[in-house]
Amino acid sequence: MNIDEIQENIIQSFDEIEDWMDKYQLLIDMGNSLSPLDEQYKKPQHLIEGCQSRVWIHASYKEGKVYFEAESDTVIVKGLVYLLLKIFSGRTPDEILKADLYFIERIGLKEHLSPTRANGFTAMLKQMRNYALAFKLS
Amino acid sequence: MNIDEIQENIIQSFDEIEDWMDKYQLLIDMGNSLSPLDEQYKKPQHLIEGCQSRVWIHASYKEGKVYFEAESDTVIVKGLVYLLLKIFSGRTPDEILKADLYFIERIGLKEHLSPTRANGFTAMLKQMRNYALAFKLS
Amino acid sequence: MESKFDVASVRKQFPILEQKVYGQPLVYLDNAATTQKPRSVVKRIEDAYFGQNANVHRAVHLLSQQATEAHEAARVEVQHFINAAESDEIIFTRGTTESINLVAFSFGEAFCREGDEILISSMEHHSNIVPWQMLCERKKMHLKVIPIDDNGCLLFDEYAKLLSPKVKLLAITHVSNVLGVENPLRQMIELAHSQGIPVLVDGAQAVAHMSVDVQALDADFYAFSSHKIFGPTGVGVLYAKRNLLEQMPPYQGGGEMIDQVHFEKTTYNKIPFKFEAGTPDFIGTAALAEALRFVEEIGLDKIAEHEKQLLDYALEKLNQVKGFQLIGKIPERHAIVPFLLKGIHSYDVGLLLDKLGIAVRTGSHCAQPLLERLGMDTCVRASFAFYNTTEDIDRLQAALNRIGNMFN
Amino acid sequence: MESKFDVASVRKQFPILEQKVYGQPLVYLDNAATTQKPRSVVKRIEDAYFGQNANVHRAVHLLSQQATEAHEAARVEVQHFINAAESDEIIFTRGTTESINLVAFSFGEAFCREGDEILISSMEHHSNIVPWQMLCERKKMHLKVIPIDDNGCLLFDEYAKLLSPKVKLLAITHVSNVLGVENPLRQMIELAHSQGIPVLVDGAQAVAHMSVDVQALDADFYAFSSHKIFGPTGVGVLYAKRNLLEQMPPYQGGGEMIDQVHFEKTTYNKIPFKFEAGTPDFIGTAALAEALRFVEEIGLDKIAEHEKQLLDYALEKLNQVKGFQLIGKIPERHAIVPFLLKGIHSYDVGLLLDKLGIAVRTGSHCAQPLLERLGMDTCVRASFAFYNTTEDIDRLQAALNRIGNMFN
Ligand SMILES: Cc1ncc(COP(=O)(O)O)c(C=O)c1O
Ligand SMILES: Cc1ncc(COP(=O)(O)O)c(C=O)c1O
Repeated sequence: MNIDEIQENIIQSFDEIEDWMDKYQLLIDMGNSLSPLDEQYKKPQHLIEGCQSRVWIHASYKEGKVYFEAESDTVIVKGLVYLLLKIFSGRTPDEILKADLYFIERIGLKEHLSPTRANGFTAMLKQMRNYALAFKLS
Repeated sequence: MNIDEIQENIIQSFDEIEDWMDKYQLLIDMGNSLSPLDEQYKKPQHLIEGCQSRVWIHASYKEGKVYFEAESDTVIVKGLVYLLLKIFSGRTPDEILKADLYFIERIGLKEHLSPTRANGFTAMLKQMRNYALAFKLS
Repeated sequence: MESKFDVASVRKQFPILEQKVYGQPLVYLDNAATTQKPRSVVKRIEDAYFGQNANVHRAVHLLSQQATEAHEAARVEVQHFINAAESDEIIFTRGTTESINLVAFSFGEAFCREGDEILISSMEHHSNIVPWQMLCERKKMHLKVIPIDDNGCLLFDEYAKLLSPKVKLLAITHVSNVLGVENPLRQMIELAHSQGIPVLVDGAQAVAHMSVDVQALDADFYAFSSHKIFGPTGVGVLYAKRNLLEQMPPYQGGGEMIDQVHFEKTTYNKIPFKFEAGTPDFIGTAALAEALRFVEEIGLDKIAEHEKQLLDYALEKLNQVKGFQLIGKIPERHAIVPFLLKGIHSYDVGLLLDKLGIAVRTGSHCAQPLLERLGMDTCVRASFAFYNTTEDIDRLQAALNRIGNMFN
Repeated sequence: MESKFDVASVRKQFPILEQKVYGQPLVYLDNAATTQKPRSVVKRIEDAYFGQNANVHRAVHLLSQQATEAHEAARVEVQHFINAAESDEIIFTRGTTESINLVAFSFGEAFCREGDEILISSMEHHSNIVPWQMLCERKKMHLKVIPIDDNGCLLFDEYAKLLSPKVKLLAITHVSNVLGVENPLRQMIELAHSQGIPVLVDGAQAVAHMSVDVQALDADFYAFSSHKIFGPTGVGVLYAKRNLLEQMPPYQGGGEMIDQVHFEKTTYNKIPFKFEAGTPDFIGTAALAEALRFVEEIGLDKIAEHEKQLLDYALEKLNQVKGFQLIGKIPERHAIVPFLLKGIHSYDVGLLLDKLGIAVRTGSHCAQPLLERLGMDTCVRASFAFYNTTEDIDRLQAALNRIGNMFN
């Protein structure tokens, strides 16, 4: 599946849910299922600090593809991270850089994209793109 | 006439006039009829500076009575000064200190008593009382 | 709960409380961040703009006179509200933060030298920390911090030990914006004064909840924000004793704060104008006066009583929530419940409460050093105003129960 | 006079203009002091207080998000209004005065040393004089003043001569608040920049009357007040180039201007937040954005054209008044007519105009050094906005004729 197909998949699974709390329940479950980041990567250099929560992110580059691992201290952000990894991890830098991430808005979570720095999610997204760019140029 | 009788006189002459502009015409005429202050008294020590106009005031004490001379650079304030002198000049310190000056409000000019410092009128009034007090204690 | 005033009819004055959030009636429990406004305050703004809007202190025309009168009447209203000795001791600022910055600069210029100390406490809001740090950096001075115990209560003995001739000012909050704890200001101020040290009180979290008397407290400076006491944003108050204000140089220059301006030498206006450079927010001050009248009409005693009952009710109910951890065991708490839900990040709690129509605040509440001291990064804070009800608490309790279940 | 926009329908948006003063319909000609507000601005305030009032940048709940979005959208609106490169270069303050004080402090701390010079002109408002005097006093620097000719026009050659490596900043008004004269900013800024000197422009009297493009001007700082451009009181704007802002230390401390606060060391947030300590007037900024939209909808070109016609009409009519003395023969005048009536004190003129329902300003207009230079203590100033009409001028003319007759 390409990035947009995965996004459509995600949108569909959220669209099936009516109640806000149930959507968040799904996100929480996704967050809980995210495999923890290796302790060695929970270092300041991998940390993206929001005002209220943190995200750690680690990227590696193998055979032309970028692999991400990440974690957050809040479960809801972990859920978002889970979705992002599903979309981005294992993609080529070009795929990542060209991707238009519309799923967040479509599933009604665009508040997480607000420029206020409550959570580190927006900064993480930017950071993932930066990694992709760096690997591409390397 | 005592102070209150003079005030009543003044109020009456303004009450007879309906139009605001005619009231001010009367005040202007009074201002123009005020005899100029002797140049020797137009010194900084006699000056009361408002934000927009100035008042000079000089007081003397003879046989238990206070005599005021005063002038302003605006004719309307001069008109007010004219009325004040009519009321206060030639009175004993006690009369001045006890007087309740209600005529200004009654003739509809209370704006001139506002604490904003547009003209020096309020400060002058205070100054006249200070003179009276000083002479009384002297 | 029986309350001495009719909360239902009071709520009618706050149209925003009828709003729905994600389909749920709004429960607004973020009052320590900012309060909602009664109709009379907003009406005052509208009436002023459409009826007497003109620059103040400057012109002889009627609109300007009316605007000036309203602005100066607001000063007198504030004076009475906190029982200041004179209205000249009331300075209008943009908020608590600016009030404190004003003092940090002007008091600093007048009274502080290299090596001097400023004393604050561990539970201060950033607005009562950073201005002093900036002063200390500029003047090579030292910031000293009164420690607190594990519950968040100030250690009085430690405070006493920190006083010395080097201390030029004590800057202390009246009520903590995270814990709701009230500091023993009378004793603290008395002790500081006995050593000739003036005291600034950050009253941001006090004025809406208890009756404040600056003369009884003998505070030298008292700062608060209009927007936290049902007034408009953009307005704040600094009360300061005349004698200090007269010795302090102005903070900002321009507009009506001058007496005479010459390029060679400028002389300043008398207080309070010396400290009010530029066009003041004269519409905002008039609306603040309206807010204070609103509060006075209800009565701060009744407000305090209602909020005390709410608080007791809240603690009882919330303690029944699985994993509920109240922060700080404090004897005198005001209108604030700070807590954690065991095992759940406070960001997640706040976010889900929002989806259930309940507005609380999560995070470090602009008091990072306090949270650090208490061993946490963030917490959840529910904070009340007089328009909150026991139903609000019930909604909060139910929501927390539901949220708890989502994480297992 | 034919105007390109329908002034009658525009006036309907300003309820205050329907007011009577001493029984006469109000003629408001004190727009340089403050402007009146259209319905949409006041409605925005009401809607915000009753619909989305919560503290900004701080909470995860919906009201707070909406308030934050409105506040940040206002920043973008201001950015576009003056064509700044980025919205981060827009800082919200309380007004022009505070904007200038912010620069005087923070720029001063970053870039000024003993012996340096600040350059201003003879026609500055006190708000663009006193902050620099205070800086100069604090840092032992010198204030230099560009002279003007007898008409009030800046002497460009003298300006050029005053530039030197000692000059750290030129602070100059865009349009004089007394004379209405516009300074040749492009040439002045180009020359200053050629010597590496940054320029602050006091735009208080410009923004409501002409379209301003800070990038085209290449201004380093540009300051203006919301209340002078049909927006609410209590809000101002400081535009500044990113590169300067990043080098300048914060002005006030507290609230959201920090990154991390520790008692030992505090780090600051990025711009613009570094310069916005404390709860901003987020309702005011949203209302300012509404005012700017109102102005943009009419169009500054149309506004300027209408005001130019008004000005020409006014000069023609007023010159027919016995004893009318226009102050300053100026080629490019904006929306301001400063004058004297021969032999009559301007206070008397202003006071009597008020009784005839006409609001003008008299006095020294917070520009004492300018009036002194022009050889007077006070003058009368009639100042226009786009809602003024030729009938307003006719009323003014008739009133001045009548007043003149009262003094003979
Ligand atoms: C040219 C100029 N600069 C500065 C100011 C000060 O503006 P504010 O009082 O809104 O801070 C004014 C207005 O009074 C002005 O006309
Ligand atoms: C205790 C305390 N001090 C200061 C402030 C700052 O107030 P403002 O942001 O209105 O300036 C607040 C509110 O945020 C507060 O709670």
